[in-house]
Amino acid sequence: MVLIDKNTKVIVQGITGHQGSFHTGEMLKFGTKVVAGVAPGKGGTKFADKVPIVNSVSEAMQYEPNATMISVPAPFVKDAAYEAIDNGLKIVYILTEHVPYQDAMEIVREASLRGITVLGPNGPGITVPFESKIGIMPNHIFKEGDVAIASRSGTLTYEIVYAVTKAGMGESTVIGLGGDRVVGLTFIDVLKMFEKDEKTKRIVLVGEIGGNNEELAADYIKKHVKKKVVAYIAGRSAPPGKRMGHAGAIIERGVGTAESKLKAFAEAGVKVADYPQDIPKLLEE
Amino acid sequence: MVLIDKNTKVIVQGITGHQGSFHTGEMLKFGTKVVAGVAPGKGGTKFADKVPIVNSVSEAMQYEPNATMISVPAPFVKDAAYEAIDNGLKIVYILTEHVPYQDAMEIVREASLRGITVLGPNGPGITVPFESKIGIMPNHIFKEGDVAIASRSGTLTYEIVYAVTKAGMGESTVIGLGGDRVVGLTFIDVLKMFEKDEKTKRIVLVGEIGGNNEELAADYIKKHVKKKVVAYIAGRSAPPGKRMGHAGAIIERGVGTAESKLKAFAEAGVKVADYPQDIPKLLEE
Amino acid sequence: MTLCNHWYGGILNLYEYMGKDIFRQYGIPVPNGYVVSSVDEVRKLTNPVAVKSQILLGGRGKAGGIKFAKTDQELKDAVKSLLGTKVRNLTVTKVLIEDMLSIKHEYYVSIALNRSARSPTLIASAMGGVEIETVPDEKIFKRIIDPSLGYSDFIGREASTFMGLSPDLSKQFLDLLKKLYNVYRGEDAELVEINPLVETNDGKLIAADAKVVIDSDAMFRHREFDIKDPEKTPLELKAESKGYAFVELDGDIGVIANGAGLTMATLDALLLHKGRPRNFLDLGGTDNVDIVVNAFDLVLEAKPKAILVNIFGGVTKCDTVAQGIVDAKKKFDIKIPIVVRLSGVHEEEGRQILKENGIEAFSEMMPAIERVTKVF
Amino acid sequence: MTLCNHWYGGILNLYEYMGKDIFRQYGIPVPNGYVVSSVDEVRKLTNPVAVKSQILLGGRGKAGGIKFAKTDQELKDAVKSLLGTKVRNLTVTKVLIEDMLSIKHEYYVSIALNRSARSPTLIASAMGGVEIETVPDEKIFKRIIDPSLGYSDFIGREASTFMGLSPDLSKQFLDLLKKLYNVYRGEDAELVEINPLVETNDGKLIAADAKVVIDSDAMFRHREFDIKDPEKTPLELKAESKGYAFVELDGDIGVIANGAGLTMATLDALLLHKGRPRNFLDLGGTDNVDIVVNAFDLVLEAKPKAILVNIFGGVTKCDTVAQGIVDAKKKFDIKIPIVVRLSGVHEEEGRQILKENGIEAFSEMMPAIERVTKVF
Repeated sequence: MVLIDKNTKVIVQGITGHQGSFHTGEMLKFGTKVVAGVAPGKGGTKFADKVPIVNSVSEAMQYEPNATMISVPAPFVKDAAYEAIDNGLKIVYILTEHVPYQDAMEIVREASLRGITVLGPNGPGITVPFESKIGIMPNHIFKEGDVAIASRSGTLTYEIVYAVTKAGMGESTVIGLGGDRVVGLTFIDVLKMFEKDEKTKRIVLVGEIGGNNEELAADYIKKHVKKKVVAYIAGRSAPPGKRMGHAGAIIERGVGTAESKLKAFAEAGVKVADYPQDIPKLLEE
Repeated sequence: MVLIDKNTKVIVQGITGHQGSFHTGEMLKFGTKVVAGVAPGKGGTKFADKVPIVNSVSEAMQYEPNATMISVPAPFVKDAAYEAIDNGLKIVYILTEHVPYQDAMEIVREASLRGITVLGPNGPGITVPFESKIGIMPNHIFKEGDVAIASRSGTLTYEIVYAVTKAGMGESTVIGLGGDRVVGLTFIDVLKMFEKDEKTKRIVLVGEIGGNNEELAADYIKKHVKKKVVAYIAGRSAPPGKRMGHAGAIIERGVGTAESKLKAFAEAGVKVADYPQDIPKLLEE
Repeated sequence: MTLCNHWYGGILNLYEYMGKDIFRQYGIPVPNGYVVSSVDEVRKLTNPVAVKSQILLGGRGKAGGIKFAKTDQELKDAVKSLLGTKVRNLTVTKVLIEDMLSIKHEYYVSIALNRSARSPTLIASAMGGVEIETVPDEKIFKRIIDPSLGYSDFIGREASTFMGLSPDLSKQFLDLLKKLYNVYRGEDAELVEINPLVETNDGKLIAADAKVVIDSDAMFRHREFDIKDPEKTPLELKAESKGYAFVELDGDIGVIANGAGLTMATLDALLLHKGRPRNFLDLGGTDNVDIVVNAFDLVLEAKPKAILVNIFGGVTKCDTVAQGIVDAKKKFDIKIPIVVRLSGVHEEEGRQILKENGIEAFSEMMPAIERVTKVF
Repeated sequence: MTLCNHWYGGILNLYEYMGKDIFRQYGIPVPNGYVVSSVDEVRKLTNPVAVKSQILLGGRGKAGGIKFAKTDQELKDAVKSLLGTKVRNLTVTKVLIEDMLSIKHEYYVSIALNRSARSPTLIASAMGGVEIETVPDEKIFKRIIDPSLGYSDFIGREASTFMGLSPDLSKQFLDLLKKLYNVYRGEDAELVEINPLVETNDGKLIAADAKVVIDSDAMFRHREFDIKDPEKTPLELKAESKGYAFVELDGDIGVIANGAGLTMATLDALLLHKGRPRNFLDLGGTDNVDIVVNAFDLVLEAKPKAILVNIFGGVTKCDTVAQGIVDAKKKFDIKIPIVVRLSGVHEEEGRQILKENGIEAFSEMMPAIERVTKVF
């Protein structure tokens, strides 16, 4: 079990929004214990006739949640995250994209000082099939198994999860770190959790160009990880200096290139797939 | 051993000041391992021909300190404390008085988030006879023994320590919390440490009027402390609403009166001495 | 009266008009108004006004310190009648003339230090305009603000839900709270309080009063205020200006000791021995002959029948104190009995100095206490 | 050239004169100066001046973008010669006219995001005025600032000791750093950089240049700037204004996918199959037919020979995308081949819609990649 299991009680901040309500429905279908929704001014009503809606996280604490999904517009994310942190929730998942990076920087720092895990901003969340899901990964792509996947991407994660599932394997935990420049978890953080997790036998890292998250992870794997690790890196063909879609994929200051990441993984004995669909093959080798 | 022992390595921020240099000398005489002094712009010189002086805490880290004594003027205390916190020192003792309470509030909060202990501001520090001393308590009043003393006062602490020593007993640890409204430790914090400490058999709390530190401690003692606890409370004769010397001794909002503290201790079975000199008698009963 | 009715030395209680100046600066809405110290400064009336004595004690309204005026003549009369008068023993030297508000509802809000939480606390209530102590607990919203996270809107939303504010008022209230927290932090306040916070008939939130109490330890980074604590005696104000922690009491034994705790313990012990202290004076943590001499100067001004000096030497060394006592005795030609107790650092040297100058010194506190209660 | 020479979409690079306006506002000393967009706005000369083209690329000096003037005629000539010219392909529309500084020494200082530390980093050097990349590592001071503690003077003292500043310069430097950190935080900057930070002959520190790069995600709490990224093509700028993450490439296959990672993976796969993508276009995490239609509009403007749509449905549902494709094909009368891959949420429904409209859809990515590389 990594971070969440079937006993994890989740609240949704922004449950009445377009995204919030859709994904709350999907989480409930997956089996996630969504114990309350927060929507200021709408307290007293219910979501889907069963999940109580309250005005604040503080009110929601009566349902003893330990995690939150934040799906509020970017300008309000810092306030919502601080509300979750101040109330002592242990997992804070931020769905929202376009959060100012300095807000993310403060949220991540304040959370880490209190032993709180931040997922995102701008990531797909976490799924432990079929214990619990916090986030927006499609329900139907999972199968229970021994492959742990950590990714900096959203849809690309689904692509790889689905490929693993269709190849007859299954997943122990899938974590989306978030696509922004500043997010709560690094590959090293999740490698530590995966290495300890009894259910996980094999690990997939889905990286991107930009930053040095992959290089640091490769170094860590060499020294500390005994389980099999394979990887995929998106953006290998990107021309230097062209930003691909979100800020996480900048090639900055000459580090963070696909070449440097491929080299680091090669040195750590981590095979890197050419296509997302090749991941299952590498896992079975 | 509580907080410090003979292996504790101490630096002094503001070692070249009047107070800093005097008390560094006294600490060295006591046997404290003072490994470096910090005085911006004076790096490269030595204190008393033996303690290296450096320009910053960061430079001082080469001597592997785990504690600091801060003796800089009040306007510079926050900066000095943040420097110590940022460098990961585990004990931050602030000698200085008249530190703005909001600075203290921030220092204490940031330290506690990082598992760092703050002593003071405006307190006499900590002494573990004859392992180590960080602070300004006079060297000659101590004797090794089994009495742990925690106090909100300065000189009154010495008075009681000396009385204990002269009565033929001795001290395991003496901690001055600090006399300001906002200080790093509460009586409950030190009671936890004293209760765990093997050397400590008996505990003295030296309180003052103002705040509810004593009341909370009494409640905690009732529930969790098995060792003998006795107390003294200064300011029992103070007319309500008259501030006695420092901000820690305000009677505010009707709580924190001597009566409420005496009542709380009585309920917890903690005997309170009429005179500081009566403490040894109560300890021996 | 406010939540915090006891603030002493080390704390600066601002006049309402000063508090409102600060509020204005931080964007908190306050009534239009101006302050005068003479009737000549009164401007022509355009709206009905409130005329408010600027004094530092609560209960001003009940004591007749607030008047109202609808004509120029009424205004001048009100200003004349208030200036120079005494409200609860304090002379009014300034009055604040403000547009009257059309009051729909009165709220209460404050941010103050919570000592045990070592954090600021937000306090708010829909029952404002009265002494907050009279409001039942279940009508008061209280919430600790984590100093590391600071104030954030979610706290204001909790308060606003508790108080039952309409969406529009809630929006104004959240904006005001953010600014009030900025005042609290930006001005190193002990307390910022608005009581009443008025909802006007046209739905605006306006700070009808302003109580701002500043931490005087933080004065080095703020403007200076010329304010005397109205609860201090002239001698206490004099001592404060010289940097001593000094409180006048009603007895006849002058007391000089070092450390607030030890000084309090000395007074406690005196009283248990039927001795009556004339004052509290803490020498503080310095080691300087002049500080001792000047302490005697202050204590003598209170005309005690004897003086007790109780020193446990640490930072303050006994020989320094002894030298100060000897110098003071000569300088002020002291005839009343001086009883001295010296213990700690350099106590032998100290007692030797005193002995050479014919002053007896004890090494223990209790015998000194006993002696001084029997010396006259 | 600066430490950060690659900043793209989502980031706003301010002109020097804008950066200096911000510096001035925060109390950071900058040279006296003003900006003109025509020679008529030039004022009478009082001091020798530098005349600086306002463009967003480095290496301006070397490229002839900075001139100097000591007389009114020289000034007018300089302004005339710079305005409207191209410096490294960028047309100069504004020039900054500034008093020349008497330079004793040039330093470097910046605060920028350190991604791996998830914190700001202070960078400083006594070797300023040159490209910071050319300064040896051991001459560069680098230090992470804990976002929870913020900037504090001890960090500045470390830098100042490292740089060997005199006590007087150090004092000015510490004051400047505090303000520079305020700019960094207060303006939601990605980077604030002063290069050179000039020590004048009379011992003053002055920011001779100003580079401020803002996080465009934080624009909602800041003033608007009208700046176009000089490295973007007209089509990329158009896409940006419509809210798409879009990059032009030099191939012939238009690409529409969802999610930055999957879109990159699609381009990577195309290239490994010898297909040449014409663009990067990420639909983002929305579920809206119009967004798909408008994406086709953009891609068609780049005149590709075929279009590949690669969707893994999650937030974005496959049937929505299918409907968008059908609508776009009709609306723009698309004749070139469209190859679609739909997988995930509502993929059956999506493929059904496409089938009904005569468009074939794959459920796997690799066959779609293979097909599109062979379709023309």
